[in-house]
Amino acid sequence: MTNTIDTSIYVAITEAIQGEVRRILSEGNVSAVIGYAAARRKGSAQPTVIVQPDDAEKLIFSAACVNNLAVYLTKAKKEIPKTGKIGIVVKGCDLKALVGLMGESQLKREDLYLIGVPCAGVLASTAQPAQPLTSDTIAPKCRECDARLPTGCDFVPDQQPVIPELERRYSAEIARLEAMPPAERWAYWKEQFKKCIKCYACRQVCPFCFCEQCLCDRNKPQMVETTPRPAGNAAWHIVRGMHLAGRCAGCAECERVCPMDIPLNLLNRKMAKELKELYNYEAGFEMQEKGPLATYDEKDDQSFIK
Amino acid sequence: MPMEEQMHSFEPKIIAFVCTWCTYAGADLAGTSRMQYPANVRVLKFPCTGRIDPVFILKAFQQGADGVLVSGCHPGDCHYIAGNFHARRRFAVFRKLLEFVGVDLGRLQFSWVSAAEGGKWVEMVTDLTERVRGMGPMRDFEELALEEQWSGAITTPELQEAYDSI
Amino acid sequence: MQKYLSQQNFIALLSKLISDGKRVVAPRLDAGTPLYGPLADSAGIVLDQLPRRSAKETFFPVCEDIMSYDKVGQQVTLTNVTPASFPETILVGGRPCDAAAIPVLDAVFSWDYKDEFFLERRRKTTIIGLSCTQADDACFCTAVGLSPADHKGSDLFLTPVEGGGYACETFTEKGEALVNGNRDLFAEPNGAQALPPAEPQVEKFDLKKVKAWLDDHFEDSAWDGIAVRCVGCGACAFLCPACHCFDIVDEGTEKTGKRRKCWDACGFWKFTHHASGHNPRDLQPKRYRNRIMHKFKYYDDKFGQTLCTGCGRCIRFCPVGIDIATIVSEIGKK
Amino acid sequence: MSRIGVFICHCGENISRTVDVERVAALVGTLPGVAFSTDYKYMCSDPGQGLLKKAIQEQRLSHVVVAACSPRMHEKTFRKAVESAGLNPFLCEMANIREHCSWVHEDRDEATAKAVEIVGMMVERVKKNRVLPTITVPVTKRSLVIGGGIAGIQAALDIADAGHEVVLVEREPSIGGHMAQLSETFPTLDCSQCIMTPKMVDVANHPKITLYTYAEIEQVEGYIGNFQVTVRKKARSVDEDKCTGCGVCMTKCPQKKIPNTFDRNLGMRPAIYVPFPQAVPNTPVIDRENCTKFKTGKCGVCQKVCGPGAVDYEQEDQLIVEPVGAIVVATGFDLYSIEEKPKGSPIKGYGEFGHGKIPDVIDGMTFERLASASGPTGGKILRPSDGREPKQIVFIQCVGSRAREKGISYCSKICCMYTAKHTMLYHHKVHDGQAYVFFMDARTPGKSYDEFWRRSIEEEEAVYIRGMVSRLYQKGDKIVVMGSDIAVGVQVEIEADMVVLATAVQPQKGADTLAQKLGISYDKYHFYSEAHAKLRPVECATAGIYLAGACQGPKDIPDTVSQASAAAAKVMTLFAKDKLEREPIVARVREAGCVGCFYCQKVCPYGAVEEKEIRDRQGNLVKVVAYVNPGVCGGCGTCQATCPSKSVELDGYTDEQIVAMIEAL
Amino acid sequence: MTPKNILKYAYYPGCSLHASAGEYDLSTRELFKKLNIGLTEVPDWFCCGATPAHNVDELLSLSLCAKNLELAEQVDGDLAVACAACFSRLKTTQHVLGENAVKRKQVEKAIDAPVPLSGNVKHLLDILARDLGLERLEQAVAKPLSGLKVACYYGCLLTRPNDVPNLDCVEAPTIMEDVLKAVGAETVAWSHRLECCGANFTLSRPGVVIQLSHAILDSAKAAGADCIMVACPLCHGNLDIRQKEIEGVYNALYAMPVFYITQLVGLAAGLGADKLGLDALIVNPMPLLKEKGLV
Repeated sequence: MTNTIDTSIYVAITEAIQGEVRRILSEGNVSAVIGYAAARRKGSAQPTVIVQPDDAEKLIFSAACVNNLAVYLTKAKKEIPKTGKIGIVVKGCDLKALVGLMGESQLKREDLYLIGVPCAGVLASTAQPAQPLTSDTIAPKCRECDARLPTGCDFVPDQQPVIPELERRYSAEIARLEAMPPAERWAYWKEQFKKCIKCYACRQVCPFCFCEQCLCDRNKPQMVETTPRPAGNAAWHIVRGMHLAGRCAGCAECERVCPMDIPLNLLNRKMAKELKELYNYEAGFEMQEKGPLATYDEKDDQSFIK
Repeated sequence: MPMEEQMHSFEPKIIAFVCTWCTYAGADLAGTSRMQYPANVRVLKFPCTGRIDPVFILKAFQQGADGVLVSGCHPGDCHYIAGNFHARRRFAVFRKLLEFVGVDLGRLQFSWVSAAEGGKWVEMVTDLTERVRGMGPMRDFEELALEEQWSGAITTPELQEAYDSI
Repeated sequence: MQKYLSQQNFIALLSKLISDGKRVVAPRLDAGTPLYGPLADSAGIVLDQLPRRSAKETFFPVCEDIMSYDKVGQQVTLTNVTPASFPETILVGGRPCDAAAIPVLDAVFSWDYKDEFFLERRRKTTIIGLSCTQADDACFCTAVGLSPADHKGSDLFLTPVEGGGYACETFTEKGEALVNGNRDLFAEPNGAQALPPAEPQVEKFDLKKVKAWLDDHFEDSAWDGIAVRCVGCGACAFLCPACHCFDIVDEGTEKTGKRRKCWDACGFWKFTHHASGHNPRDLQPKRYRNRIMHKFKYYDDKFGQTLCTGCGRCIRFCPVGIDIATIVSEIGKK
Repeated sequence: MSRIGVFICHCGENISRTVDVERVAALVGTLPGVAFSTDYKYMCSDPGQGLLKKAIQEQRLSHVVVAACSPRMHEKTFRKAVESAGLNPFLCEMANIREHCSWVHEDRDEATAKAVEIVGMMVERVKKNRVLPTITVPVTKRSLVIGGGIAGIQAALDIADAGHEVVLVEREPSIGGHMAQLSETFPTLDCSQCIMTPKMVDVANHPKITLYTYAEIEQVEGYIGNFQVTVRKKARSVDEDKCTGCGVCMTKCPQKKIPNTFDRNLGMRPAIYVPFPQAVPNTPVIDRENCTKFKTGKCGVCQKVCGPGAVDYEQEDQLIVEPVGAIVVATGFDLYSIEEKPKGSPIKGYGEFGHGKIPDVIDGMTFERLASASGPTGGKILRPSDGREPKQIVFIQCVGSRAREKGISYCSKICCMYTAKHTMLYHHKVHDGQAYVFFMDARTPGKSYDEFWRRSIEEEEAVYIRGMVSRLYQKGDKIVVMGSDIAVGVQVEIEADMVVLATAVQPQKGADTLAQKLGISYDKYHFYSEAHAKLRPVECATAGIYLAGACQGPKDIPDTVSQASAAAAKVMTLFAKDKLEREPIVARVREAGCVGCFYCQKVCPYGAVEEKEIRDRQGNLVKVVAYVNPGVCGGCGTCQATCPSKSVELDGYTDEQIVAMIEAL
Repeated sequence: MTPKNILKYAYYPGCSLHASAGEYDLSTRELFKKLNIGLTEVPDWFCCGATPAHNVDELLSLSLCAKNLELAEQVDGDLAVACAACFSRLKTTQHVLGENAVKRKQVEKAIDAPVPLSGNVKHLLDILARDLGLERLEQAVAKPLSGLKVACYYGCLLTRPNDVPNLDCVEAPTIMEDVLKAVGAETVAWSHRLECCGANFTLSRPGVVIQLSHAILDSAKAAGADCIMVACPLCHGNLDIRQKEIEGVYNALYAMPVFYITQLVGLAAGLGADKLGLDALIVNPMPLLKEKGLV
């Protein structure tokens, strides 16, 4: 049964954000602020970069503010004039990515002004921007969210999101796949990967895909086929899954933006699950100087090694 | 021909990624002590298991390997202090990923074989070869490689033949 | 010629074509996603949602082999793919915005160089278009001078009518041939009222003014503002019915391999990246500018046509909500 | 297009018996890129190598593959041959068709087929091989020795005697270390001072040795052959050049009630002092914490009585930068204390032994001072509490050592021997006294060690009780020792006058911070880790840094001295050449691709990865990328496997080479 | 989660407290009532296996405690334990099962429930000295035990083995002394605080007990103690019940009352002899207490 999720606090949050951004821009603490603005389509929102205090009123926060803006601080950063400290609006899940990026020397905390958003959830990619947030239209990642109240930010509107208990779809789906015999799992992923057209939306929105030259774009040697054929597609998604292991904090942007509906976040969540079980590691909560695959313990499990 | 014979006549391709200090030396020892093992294995020498990129394993399967063996120094014996420790974590995670996309981990073996363990090398290679022989050819990646996006697919006789051949 | 085709006969027609060994390409669910693809059986057709990818891949595949090489000793053998081997195809349920793009593409693929891979498929394909009765706020075909009931590009065009079934009209020999080949399934028009076509809300662009502005604003700070959000993926170009940039790559080993032609997108950093390492479109704004310029200026300059049919896919699936309709109408107002 | 030459070796019959070498040569000859292929009975023989060189020149070969035995056998041989023929040695690869093929397979067809594939793989690989120039690093032929104990002294003297400058840095006001505190040494019982002090004097007088006492390492930069070391010379408050060492200041100092740490606080010393009479340098230092002048501003006696006017209250710490090419770490050990340890400390104290609060329960080093002729009691064994001579003395072994529950699981190695020595010294000095020893095992490996131990029992009448002590407690002026004798299976109680604990050997305090400055690794006890437990026991994983003595693990004097000389020898080997040459199998960063995530730095076992700033022509920072120092890189390639964008490549094992091999299958 | 100042616990008395050590149970309940510390007896608890079980069958002894721990989960609050043996066994079980997954699985199979390893098992001493805190204990004193010289006796189980009970320093604990000082008593420094009293040999080999307990009484006496304080029914049995016998064997005279910690603290808190079951002690404490003006 469908129950609606209370997003009334987003109004207050929007005001709070506007006020704070107006302040920090006019006081010159930051040179630009990355946030969300309303877009043409009914109820839709889009990332925006504000430099004028007066433009602060353009900023909003709503259930349609799905993007993880952290991406604009890595790859796209080069194109946002790096004139100084940058303000950024972050949900708890986005913040995890920032934390990871700091651990990987991509960002410095002191270069950022973090405007945290208490979040009751955002819309799934399958929903229309105008739809209300309900237990059906909420994004899968929000169902298992453990960071609704961002911590360690410079500013967080004083609001408490109320969240109904929702069943965790990823965990369930992973369990379902794990239960299959290998051949069946292979068939499942084959069908999914066949659809892929290598538009690289997954890569381009991922805060952790910050490589300037992706391994999968290289042809000397050609590690994975670059053409959008099933073979190359599978290789690409496997390699990406491995590269994100221990880094991905589950913003699920890759999955949201995939125009072919490939459940990419399943791979990432699976990796996260394994790392938790193997090394009790969870990405994104505190800044780690070394990720789980950049370090080791002499007593690590080696039951799989003869 | 009957499955039975087919299995028997099937000679699996085994690729071994080994570190030069322990396992490669161990394999040399197996040679100098004239131990015998199946001729299916092809050895790729690395300075250290730490150098072995998971992508190589993927690549090996894509290039038609039926089984992959990754082997290096026992913990603590690494010539480069900690390369094998890093490798251990990397592979612990990577195998889980492969398993999750549906690769049968029976085809992927990890082991520690020291320069003194010629016997263990033989055992590892023999076990994996025979196990994979039992499992039959690794068709997954081969089939995948022949798959096309429907729009690009052209069903020429040769192609059909190639497809049927596996 | 005008006819009436009942829903039942429509399905029957598909079944017949399939059993005749034709490749019937129509919207169907592919692992849950609506995509054009060859129908295994007529029941699989899905007409209530706009396919995620446009119909262009029927003629211009995501990826296709064009040549293969094999090395033995010092001896190298090259084998070309012959377009002749392409199958006879019926493209069913092509939306006006998809169908209309095909004749637009004819221009570029049969210009100075004749791309046999495209043209051969074109020759061998009959397009059955289908008028739209619903639109969402991303649709804007009307803004670029088309309409939900536009038969441009269709050999045979279907319009849903009151009480089910379709009013159909042929516009080419291919279309007529198809009808004549299956007379028993087509009835005479029954005068049933056509269902009202969809009404996209975006107001009509002034394409002249848009082009005029583009003509003398190659360099303009506006581009930075427009593309600041763009993260450089290829979703827009790959879903677009009219984008047709492609890349040619050799894939394989020292001994054997294939030369392949596959979709490319101006959003990618590798797009027009020279061997020297230099890239004339080195920044995202320059790449996005190329997208707009190509659609509303270059293509017009060369072929007098607009390279956008207003299907709205790039708006719906842009990861960062870039809205070409807004951008173009703003340009039109400058 | 490459012109590869392939040479198939018969190895007498070792290969040709099971592998059809002619056939292999013929088949391989048809591989793309192969310009020449042949087979020969013994490729490694002179004529074989001759054939190779001739072919390279006549056939204008660009690369070479020798299919023969294991590269571990003859790679160097053939690469040399190739080099002498004018090709870069790294353009030659070996295909192992003996150990990995002919010797391990019987079926001739199978073996031949396999050999063809093995060679095929190497052919594809060698195509991707690059010309690699040998890497050379300049070497500064000066050495730093950290620690002025016997290890540091020995290493310094050896290196200096070889004619190289040495900078010796000691934390304390005098060199000598723990050995200077000892009374007599096992197994020969010669007096420690007598054999130690001459060496100390040699150091002081050696023209090649610069000695910094009362000094510590502030910072270490650079890498093998090229270190920049900053030494902090703490303010001594006495001018070393002016001071004549007459000692008047010490005798006149009014503040004489400061516990003498050198004597384990058994005696007292003034505020201006030398740690012990034979100190080197014999220059006093003012202990500013306890000096009245520094505490109250009044006094100043020492300055007044100092003839040469050497006393200088204004003196400040000095920072001295020393360029060196090699570093010997000889920071030695410290002793475990049974006192109560702070909560949460992995090391725990001994409550059952009174947490160090029972005055007549002392440790081995204190006993050394008591037994030392130059010690606080002039060599008499007397109880700290009342100065009486102990008639019943109990020695307890393995206090802290081999005691996992106390936080230390290792054996301290020297205690068995020095306790045996203690029983002897005690028996020599207290003829009517009785010594008991509680021990777990007696570990006496070493030249004439066991004989020594037996002597303590058979001639010196020490009673050895195999068993642990559960508890000590003061009862009147006695100490009751409750233990068990597991040999007999009874509980024993001894009322002793004095108890001596053989406490565990631990690394010096601050060993970890020094290690971090040096960039060397250490174990959980903070003992420094050697590069390889068996094959590189005196080298650190960090190139150019060597270990001597107990800082690496518990050691007795002979072991310490031999390791010190070994370390010195390693330093001399390094200094024997003007430039350090090393195989060019090192990682290199592709700066264009590097995004500076520094995963490579995080996994590098050698600390070879540095940060490098890329700036444009205007000098604006473009990005920070990784830089691999070829002098330090060990060549494991872990960095490359870890690098997400593959922007660091290990020469000789590049992705291209490896992928080429995989694709050759 | 209960606020810090309101203390409540699940209470595991253990067999002895329902039998030979009834006075320990009584005084505990009364003292805690007095101090406003909630105690809810664990429903349906049973024997922890004490010292014999684990010498016979490890799995059994672990399972017994595991089951009790699981039962305790039903009651809100940490688990309060009075008997040193029960305390030691419960702690050991948590420790062993925490370290050894295999045994844990076996045990969970045996008791058919997950073992709550996180649940806090606390000895009364811990509760008085730390949870309640010495300050609040002092405030609760109605009648300071001034002038009473007490030998605090820990026995073997309270602090040992290393890293398991983590009650206090294994070899030199002070927690008992701390508590007694807080209630105004004087504690003597003596040697045999942690020696073994012979424990359950009291039944099988009394000779051992006589010898060991004698040493304990002896050194307490030598240190000038008026009485001994214990926190373990077994120790109490050996030192109190067997005291006469020991005096006989060694022909000595101790007349050394042996109190349970809760009795002495209770006394200080102003509880009457009847509420502390002082009459149940074999060595009559009354003369001593009268002499010190404590009753």
